[in-house]
Amino acid sequence: MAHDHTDETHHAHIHHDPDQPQEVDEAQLRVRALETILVEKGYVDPATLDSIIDYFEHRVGPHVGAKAVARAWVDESFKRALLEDGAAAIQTLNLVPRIGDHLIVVENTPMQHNMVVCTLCSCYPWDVLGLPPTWYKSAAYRSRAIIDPRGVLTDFGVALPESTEIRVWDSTAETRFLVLPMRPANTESLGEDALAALVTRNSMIGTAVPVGPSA
Amino acid sequence: MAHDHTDETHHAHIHHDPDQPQEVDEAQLRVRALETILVEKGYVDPATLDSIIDYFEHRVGPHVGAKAVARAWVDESFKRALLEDGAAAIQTLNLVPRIGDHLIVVENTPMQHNMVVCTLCSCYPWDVLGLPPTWYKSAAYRSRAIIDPRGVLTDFGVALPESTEIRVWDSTAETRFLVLPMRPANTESLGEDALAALVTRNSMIGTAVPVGPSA
Amino acid sequence: MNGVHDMGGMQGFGTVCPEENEPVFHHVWEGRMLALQRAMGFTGAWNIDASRAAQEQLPPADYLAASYYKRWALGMTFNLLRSGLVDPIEIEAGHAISPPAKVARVMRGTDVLRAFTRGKFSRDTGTKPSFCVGDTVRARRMNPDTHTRLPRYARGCVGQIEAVRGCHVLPDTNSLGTGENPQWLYTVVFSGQALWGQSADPTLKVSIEAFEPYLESA
Amino acid sequence: MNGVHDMGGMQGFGTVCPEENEPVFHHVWEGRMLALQRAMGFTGAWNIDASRAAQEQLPPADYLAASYYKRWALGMTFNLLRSGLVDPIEIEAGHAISPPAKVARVMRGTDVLRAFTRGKFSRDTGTKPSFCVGDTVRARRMNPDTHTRLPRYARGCVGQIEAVRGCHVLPDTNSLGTGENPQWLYTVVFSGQALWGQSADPTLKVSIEAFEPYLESA
Repeated sequence: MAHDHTDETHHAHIHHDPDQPQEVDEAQLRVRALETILVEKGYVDPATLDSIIDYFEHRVGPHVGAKAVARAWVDESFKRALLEDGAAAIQTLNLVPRIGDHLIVVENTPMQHNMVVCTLCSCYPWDVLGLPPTWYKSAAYRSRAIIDPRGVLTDFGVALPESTEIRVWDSTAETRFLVLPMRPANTESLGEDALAALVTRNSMIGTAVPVGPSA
Repeated sequence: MAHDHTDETHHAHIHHDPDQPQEVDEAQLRVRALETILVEKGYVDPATLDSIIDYFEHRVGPHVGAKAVARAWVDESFKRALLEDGAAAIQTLNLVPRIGDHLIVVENTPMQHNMVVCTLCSCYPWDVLGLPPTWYKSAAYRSRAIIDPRGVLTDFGVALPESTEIRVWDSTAETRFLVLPMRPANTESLGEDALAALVTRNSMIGTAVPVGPSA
Repeated sequence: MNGVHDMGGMQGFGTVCPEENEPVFHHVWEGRMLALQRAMGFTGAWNIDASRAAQEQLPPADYLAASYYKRWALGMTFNLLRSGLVDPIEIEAGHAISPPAKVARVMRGTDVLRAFTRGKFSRDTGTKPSFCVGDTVRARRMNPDTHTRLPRYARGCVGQIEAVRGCHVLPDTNSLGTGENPQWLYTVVFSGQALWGQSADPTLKVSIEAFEPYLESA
Repeated sequence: MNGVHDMGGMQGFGTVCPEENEPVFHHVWEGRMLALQRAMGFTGAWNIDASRAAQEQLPPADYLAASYYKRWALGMTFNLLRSGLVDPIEIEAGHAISPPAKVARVMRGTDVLRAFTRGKFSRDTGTKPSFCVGDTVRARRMNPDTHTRLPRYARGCVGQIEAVRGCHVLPDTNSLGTGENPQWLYTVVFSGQALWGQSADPTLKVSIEAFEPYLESA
């Protein structure tokens, strides 16, 4: 019942789509008022707000994690360092000013697939992946990832072998998790940049698997 | 923090007061539409709907339970029968057509105070108490009664001795519970009807204690 | 189903607000809704467990935002559509469009008093209960995504059988329409500390009404 | 606090809907809100645990109905009022009315890059951890009505210590402003069946990051 009600109850719903115009208008007005007050009070500097937004829109993002993954695929000693201390290893790539402590990199293998969630809020390794996607912050993902991860993977079109162990990491503290996906087949000839292009954000959260070029 | 936010967050709330005009209008239209459809389809008979409403507004109510409690206070053999089989005992009072099975009467004593809740919906012994009050159906009561019953009692202005055991009955099946409160002091001279007048609905749910006349 | 309806032990819903001299209904439509629910229940189109299940599958934000009788209206709409008694287009239009489906019976004025006996849910199965009064049991960790009446707060906790209530219709299957499947029903009592930990009120005891498949020996 | 934010294991929220080529922000105000949060965090007026706690105390229906950044706005409003940095009348008016309170520092353009290092929460306490890798532990049944990071689904369940992460600031006290109170932090792994019962996926393992006060030997 939990999974098949979408159509049948369509007409029974009160609509609370967070993106509906009313919610947007109300939130927009509220945030504008907050900004006005905080700037007038001198607690925040408007030019600094612009810089912060710029940072998240243009500086940090999944390309950081992807670069680290690709390097680990081609450089076994980097991979060992990454698994030993994710923050320190990625720091050496000089991609962002500094990676936060306790970034834990977990490696997918044919025996074990890793997935990351934060059931209590939406903790996310933003220093290596940028801001989390909406689905990561959704109640659907936060609630189901730990009890029905294969169902969640189905929502992403991912079907793992029945024998693969699924390990879900709930980010309940200030440790952060990055999945090191398996290098796809048919990538022997690819260089590091081409490999990095195969590494999607979702594959570093554990809801996707990188796909190589067709043979 | 959970208990003191009412004032401070007043301005931060989106308002979802279920009795706000928008909700009432929407619900009223929906229910009117349902009634129209179901009557037109012939599944329900409008005159019968009126009789049902009349029954709940005028025939059944806490006076039924109160009469049983008062009788138990003055008649020890009735009290034993009530505790043995609540439905059968109340049936003998001929107050309502028939009491549903598995009405379980639980007796307050100086050692134990009983409270009834339904955490999963709002199951209630309506054949002896009528329809449940709004507070009984509220999330606040359903959630807190089993983890913080003394806090809930404080909301009702009831303070029990620290040593009194509090027994909360969660109505998770089709058994129903009625609290038999303790007879208050200074009621030796009162007849059964006068006693019944002291027995409030809340005292039969366990969120109040009957009060006798001042000495 | 682990839904927001299963709210025992949740915190943050604020204080309980009793209303002085509360009327039976606050709005006329509430009484109409109650009557519709009773009248449709009488038709046998769905059972009470399916009624509860329909409310539980409402989107959680809707469940919490709606008033009690509005939830009934939303749940009934779900069951009317699911049972095929009403078409979606009729809900949109607010009146009947297609011919009625067949229902087992329609409540008439003369049925009202009889209909106000609460249903009987105990069944004689000829089986024997597995537990007796005084037995120590553990509420199972079970998390069906369909209707169940074992609240989450009790799962995994150890308590005592206090009463054996007879064999009753099992809501878990009855709500799905897969049978009454009667099971022994027990009152199981837990200490507050078994449920909530060492800092719980030492004078607290909480009981649930638990069907035998919800329990295991402990 | 046992709130709706603690949603691990809940059912009925529907399917997960990934969005192709999702933008960093869907609306301009979302970026402004994020920036305000970062800039106010820099002032030291409240810590990140108090930020989370503020969102958790939103009325549950509001929490579920609000979008992610709207929850941030509501939580920040709560903390601005609570900390006395802003008056209720200013929130109503939408502009400053009373003189500013004092904050420890204001973020300037030159601080931005530095401020984007995620905070360091480990602390050197000179204590020794009570558990080692491989130990069997039980997550305590504890139900504080204030902020905690032990999710409900794990409470009472038995798992194994898989890693010792060092001593970290305890959110339970830090959120209340009663101290960093650093505690040993462990990765504790549970089988799906330990969490969800016998019918759980046998290939599932779930770990939480658990502070020592959340655990007991088992």
